[in-house]
Amino acid sequence: MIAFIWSVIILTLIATIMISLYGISRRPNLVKKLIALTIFGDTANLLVVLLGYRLIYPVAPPILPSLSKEALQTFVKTAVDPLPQALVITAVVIGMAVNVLIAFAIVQIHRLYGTVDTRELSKKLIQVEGGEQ
Amino acid sequence: MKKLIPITIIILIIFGLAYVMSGKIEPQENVRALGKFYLENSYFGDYSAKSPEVVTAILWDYRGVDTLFETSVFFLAIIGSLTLFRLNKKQEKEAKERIEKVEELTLVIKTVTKVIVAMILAVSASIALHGHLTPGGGFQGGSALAVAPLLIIAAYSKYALEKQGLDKTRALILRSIGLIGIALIALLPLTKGGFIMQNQPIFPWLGGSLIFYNFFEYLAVGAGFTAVFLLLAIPEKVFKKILGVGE
Amino acid sequence: MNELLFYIGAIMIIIGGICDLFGALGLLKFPNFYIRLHAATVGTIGGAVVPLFGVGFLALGSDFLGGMKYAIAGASFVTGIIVLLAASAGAHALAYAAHKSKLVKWEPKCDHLEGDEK
Amino acid sequence: MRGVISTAILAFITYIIFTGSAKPYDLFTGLIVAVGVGILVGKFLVREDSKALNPLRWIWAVIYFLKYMLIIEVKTHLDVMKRVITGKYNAGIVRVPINVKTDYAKTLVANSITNTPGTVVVDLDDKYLYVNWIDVTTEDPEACRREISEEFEKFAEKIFE
Repeated sequence: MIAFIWSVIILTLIATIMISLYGISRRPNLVKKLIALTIFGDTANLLVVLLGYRLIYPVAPPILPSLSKEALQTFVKTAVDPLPQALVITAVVIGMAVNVLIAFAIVQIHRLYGTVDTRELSKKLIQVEGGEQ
Repeated sequence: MKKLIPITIIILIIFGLAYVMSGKIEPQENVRALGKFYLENSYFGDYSAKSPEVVTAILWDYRGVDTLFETSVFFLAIIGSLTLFRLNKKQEKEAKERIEKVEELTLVIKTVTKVIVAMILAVSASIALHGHLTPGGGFQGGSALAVAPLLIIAAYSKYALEKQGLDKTRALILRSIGLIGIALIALLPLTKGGFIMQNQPIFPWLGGSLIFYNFFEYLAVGAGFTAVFLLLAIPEKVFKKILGVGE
Repeated sequence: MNELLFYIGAIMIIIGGICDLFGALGLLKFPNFYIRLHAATVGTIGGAVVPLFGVGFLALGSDFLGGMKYAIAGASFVTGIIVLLAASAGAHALAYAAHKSKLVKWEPKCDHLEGDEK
Repeated sequence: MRGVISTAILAFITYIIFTGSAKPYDLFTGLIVAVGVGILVGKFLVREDSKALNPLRWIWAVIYFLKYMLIIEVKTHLDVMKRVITGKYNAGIVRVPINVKTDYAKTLVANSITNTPGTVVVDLDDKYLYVNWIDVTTEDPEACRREISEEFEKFAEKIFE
């Protein structure tokens, strides 16, 4: 039963990644593309954190409860894996940086061309290039 | 109704595959060897980082150089955004002047904003300064801190914030102070024969120099976001006039 | 005492789930923005503030968390109070903006604000 | 230096509750942060320190909070849930006179009205609140006041005036 729930969670996350990939590639609106990209990043991070989880009871966060050698024994037996969490913090920060940059680019595109639809944008870009020649 | 069909198919596929898979995979019950090494060594072992919070220990000590470059990526992104919206001195002055009467929100929202800003400042400082004891740390605290100027921009206006002395230049100066602080503390262990970004037991009961990393990162992230928000808050009308794009 | 706190917290979280369900139903069922706003209030107060307080009580009643239980409880209480203050201001701002922009078409029984603005 | 002390106390209490421990380190950093927050935003928050530090007002605030969460919210939540099931509504925007004068008292009344499902404050000026009410039973301002905001105003006067 636990293995079943575990695989349902993993498969759900993979399905979410597929849906967000569809959103990135097939939606014409740039803002919707950005939203899909955010969902993609967050789901990937959740998947990585899930790999560090331990399916035991009780499970503890990776913080020493008290500063004694006896506490360390039970701590190592119950705590979750800290490495994926540390990596995910790095990934979250970099994902946020990328999002800020993309959001600024989209705002600037909207100010310059008045649209965020890729189809209309390509038409306008062709017009601009034609005007310069 | 039309949307329900693909959703049903996806759910059926997930449960079917999970039923097939469940006999074959083992749920994660043990930590990997590297994770166990970090858990055992973070405070007591031979390779101690002197921090009871294992994630922070990995972040600022074991894999400190990772974090250093992550911070630099983040600030390169902010610099990139500032470059996209670059204004020269005259244009910046123009953007700072009120063009017309700015419409502000109602009394209720303004009063609530005041109280919430005071609470958010306290909460974000708590998140940042306890990064070596509880989940959280510099980046999380800084993100929470950046909510305060964002709320003020939304409820009053960008001009109110600039009138009180927090404009883009000051925010960038604060950010630079934070970055320089991180760099100095990262180089400090080299003078004592350690490796770069090693945790120093300056104040042993505070988890060493972790608290300084967290504090400077808090300052840098909060101020960097504030600069970004101040740029985003320039009204579109003003910006179009500056860029020379037609109405 | 711990048991009592634990059960109070669990019941509050369940209440929060029920309120969220009703809020979502209301958002789907009601016809226009102003009436949907009332359903959204059910989702923010009953569906966010009450379960946050519930998490606080539940953490206070769970001994296996050790020293962390006060941190978890305190964080959820402070977050609950901030949400309690901010949610009402947010709903008010939405209603104010919608009425100002006159984008929503509806047939109210009476609209004194529009009469007074003219 | 008006408002620094009361804002610092608010920030200090928030800090300690959020941290969830009272070791010397927490108290020390909390004190520094609280004083910093007080100097930064204190002058915008509080007009009279003596009013903000009056314990009687705080007791009334606690009593009001308990009564609000336990009785008033429960009643209105049940009412709106019933409406979600039946789908009946009779909405409109009514004028409600308001008697309290200070900013905080007005905010408390308006927030209390908005936080109860079924009523949302749309706009306010010096004399009136404009309330979007899900079930308009009367259009007379005084009767509306009795239905919607009388109880909140009573407490707001005790707490903030």
